[in-house]
Amino acid sequence: MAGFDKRVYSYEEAMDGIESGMTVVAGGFGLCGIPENLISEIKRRGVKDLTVVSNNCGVDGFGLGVLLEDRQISRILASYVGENALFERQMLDGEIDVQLTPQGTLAEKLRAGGAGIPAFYTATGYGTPIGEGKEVREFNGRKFILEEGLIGDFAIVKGWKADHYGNVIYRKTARNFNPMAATAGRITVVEVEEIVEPGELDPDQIHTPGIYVDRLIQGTFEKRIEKRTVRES
Amino acid sequence: MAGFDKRVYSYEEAMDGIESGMTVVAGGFGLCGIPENLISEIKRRGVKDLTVVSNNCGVDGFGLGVLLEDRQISRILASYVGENALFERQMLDGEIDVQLTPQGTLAEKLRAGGAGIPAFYTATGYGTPIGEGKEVREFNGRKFILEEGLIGDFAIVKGWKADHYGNVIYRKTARNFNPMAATAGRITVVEVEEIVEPGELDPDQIHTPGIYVDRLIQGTFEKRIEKRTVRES
Amino acid sequence: MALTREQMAQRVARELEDGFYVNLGIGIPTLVANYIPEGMDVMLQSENGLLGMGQFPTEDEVDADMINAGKQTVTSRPGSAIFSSAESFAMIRGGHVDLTVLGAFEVDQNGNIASWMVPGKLIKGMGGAMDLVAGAENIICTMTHASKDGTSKLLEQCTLPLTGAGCINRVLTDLAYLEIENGTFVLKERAPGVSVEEIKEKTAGKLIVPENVPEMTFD
Amino acid sequence: MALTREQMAQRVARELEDGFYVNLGIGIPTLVANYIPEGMDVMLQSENGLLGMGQFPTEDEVDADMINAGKQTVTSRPGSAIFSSAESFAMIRGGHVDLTVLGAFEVDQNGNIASWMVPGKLIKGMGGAMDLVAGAENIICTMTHASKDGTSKLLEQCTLPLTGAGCINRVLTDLAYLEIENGTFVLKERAPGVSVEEIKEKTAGKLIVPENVPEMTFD
Repeated sequence: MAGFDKRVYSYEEAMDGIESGMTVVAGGFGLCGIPENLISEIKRRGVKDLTVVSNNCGVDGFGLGVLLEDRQISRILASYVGENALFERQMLDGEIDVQLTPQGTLAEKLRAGGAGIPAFYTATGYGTPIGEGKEVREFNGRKFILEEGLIGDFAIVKGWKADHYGNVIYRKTARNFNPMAATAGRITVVEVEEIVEPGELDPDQIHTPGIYVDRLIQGTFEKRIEKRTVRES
Repeated sequence: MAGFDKRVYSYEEAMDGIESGMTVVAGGFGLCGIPENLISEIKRRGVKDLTVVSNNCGVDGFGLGVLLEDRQISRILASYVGENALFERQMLDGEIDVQLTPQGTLAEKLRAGGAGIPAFYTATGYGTPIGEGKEVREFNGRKFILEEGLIGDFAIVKGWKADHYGNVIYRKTARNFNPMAATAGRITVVEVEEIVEPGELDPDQIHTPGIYVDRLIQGTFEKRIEKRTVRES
Repeated sequence: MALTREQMAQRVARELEDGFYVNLGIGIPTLVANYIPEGMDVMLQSENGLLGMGQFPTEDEVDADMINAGKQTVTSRPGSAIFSSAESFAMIRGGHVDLTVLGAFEVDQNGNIASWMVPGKLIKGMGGAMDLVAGAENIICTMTHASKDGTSKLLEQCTLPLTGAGCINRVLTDLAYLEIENGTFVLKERAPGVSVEEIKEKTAGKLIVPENVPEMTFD
Repeated sequence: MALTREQMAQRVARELEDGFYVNLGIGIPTLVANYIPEGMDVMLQSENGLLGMGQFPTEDEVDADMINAGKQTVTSRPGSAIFSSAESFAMIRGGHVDLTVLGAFEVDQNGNIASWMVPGKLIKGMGGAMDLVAGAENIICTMTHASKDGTSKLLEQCTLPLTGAGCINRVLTDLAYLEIENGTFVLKERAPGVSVEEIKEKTAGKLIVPENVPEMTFD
């Protein structure tokens, strides 16, 4: 890897250095825009005791759900953890510590972590169980709670297109948490559907500038759909 | 103006409602990407005692500098106010209250204001005159100061292209402070070089979603260059 | 007669205004989209990162990269914008969404809302609900007025863990439309054929009943 | 002989590494771009919102919408990215920039830097300097070692208002390259023909002089 060429050519190389006990930030919302193959590589490696930061935890047998099968996750920050029977059982059995975090607060914690903001105030969660134990402060007559920024040892991200330098573009609502996740990893790994030459992407239209990206890999994706809802044509 | 059609057809209409004593947030960096014509309209209206939030204050006779001629600005938050003799005189004479704010903190104050975050911690300015009187707090062994979010009565923004709905795209480094300014006005007015039909802009490539935009006007721009620096071809 | 789910959605839709950016929660709120008055344009925000949500896709249009906050496949309308979840909640938290409609388990006379958790039952998470109630100035709760055994859901004080404190001022139930003002429910409209008496009986929180409580009408 | 501005830039350039994202301040730091070693690729960040700054434009390429943080017209290199100032300072504040080079009026043995304000003189503002020094792990200050009258700028304690506290660990002056460790300057290299004595004399802050202080060499 010379200069700014972030490409790697195997998933093994892409996740090199991940260890048990680490914190992994994952992009995706439901099964949309998830780094499928990076998750599979984490499963293959069998690392344990992971803290996972992700809006959801996949479904049984797909997405982050596959990491539950071998009990690789011991702690998760997420806003919604339904749609996953195995998860529910591990949560009820106390095998997983779940820190439910409002979706917007989760997004902002990652954005703040990546942006060097150690903490911010938000009205979200004030007066609810989420606000318990957190500092409350009034601004302009309204109450807010203090939430801290967050970064992970690894961030795993799914993009659509990228150039060698790791400038990434996302496609449609598969963007979701991916841009913030990309900023919030000590090592950020991005998998994309297509890698193009530097200069092919319009500089005005980059969603994640390459400075955030450490490794880049081109993969193929199943893109499973969680709730296929259609209308009559 | 029906539905989501944000277009107005005169600068008078664009700045309707601006009054003396208001706070105006302006996009632009130096003379690049500044809402030239919206500024001219503020000058034409002769409103006074404005608080201006902008990275810079234009130059003599152009950009926000024109508002100095009739002493329309009484207070300014900016990171850099050189390049402007009239400004310097008014500042030294105490006619303008200048609150110097680090550039990144200024950008983040606007982003926070628009995003409903009343305050955030940053290391920028800790231990300097900027940190004086501000709350200091330690996170992970490092010291940070508390900075508050900011919104204005009006935000004036310069975009490149927009659709009727106010979805805006910026061009090159004329983007700068404009996207944050757009989120941080009670009334946000955007002037652009071209207005296109809804559907013509790629939804994945919108820089400022129309929800932030109240009024939209198509204008022509001088785009004065502050420091023309060229190499031999 | 208590309102049907469709009638509830229809009544909520009357609170829409032309040019409103609206976030509709799962369930009855979603149905509101079917009752947008003709000639009125409303833009739907989906908190995963879409402004300008369209219809469900046809079989041919289905795209795994295009879903709504309920994880259903969707389309976008012309003039839509797509963005990150951080940007989406910046809009929500920053008060840029004009109206939010969401369901609830309980609402109380101080505008508190409980909608995400029943202790002892499995907790699936609050998703974006806490951000939505904290961010919008303008929220309508839709819910049944009382549970099947007659227990009121419009309370003096919520019994379930809150989703947000002091943030609700409009409630549409199957029996009535109410507003919350100064620590009390105010009965504004009643469902066709539902008596003020029944509403009083099924409202545990403090309730002001004006002299004249019009009946809702539906075509 | 004290280093010329060009030699200072040349020496700083030796701190670059292949694949570094670098922010160069105005003045001598800007010149560093001219000395990037062959075969090495460095990406320049401009804090107004550009990653991958290119050369100055030719007369034909001049574009009012394309400037750097010094407000000069610039170009971008292939593979550049353009973004908002909030995003730009997210990069900076978040520590994603590998190296920042900037000028200073004074630096002290505790890593404090003063570079933006001389009381009594007109204050033009700090621009992005406070964010840059607070955000980068890796900063090199370039400055003359002493003022023309011989007053040291490497102090026990800065006398001018600070730009940042405890954030500098490398200083390149026209006389020497020094590092700051545990509250003291450590002399690492001296300019060709400049004696350790002269450096000692012109350094007001605590200075450790190792046994062997190599002379810089220039082609």
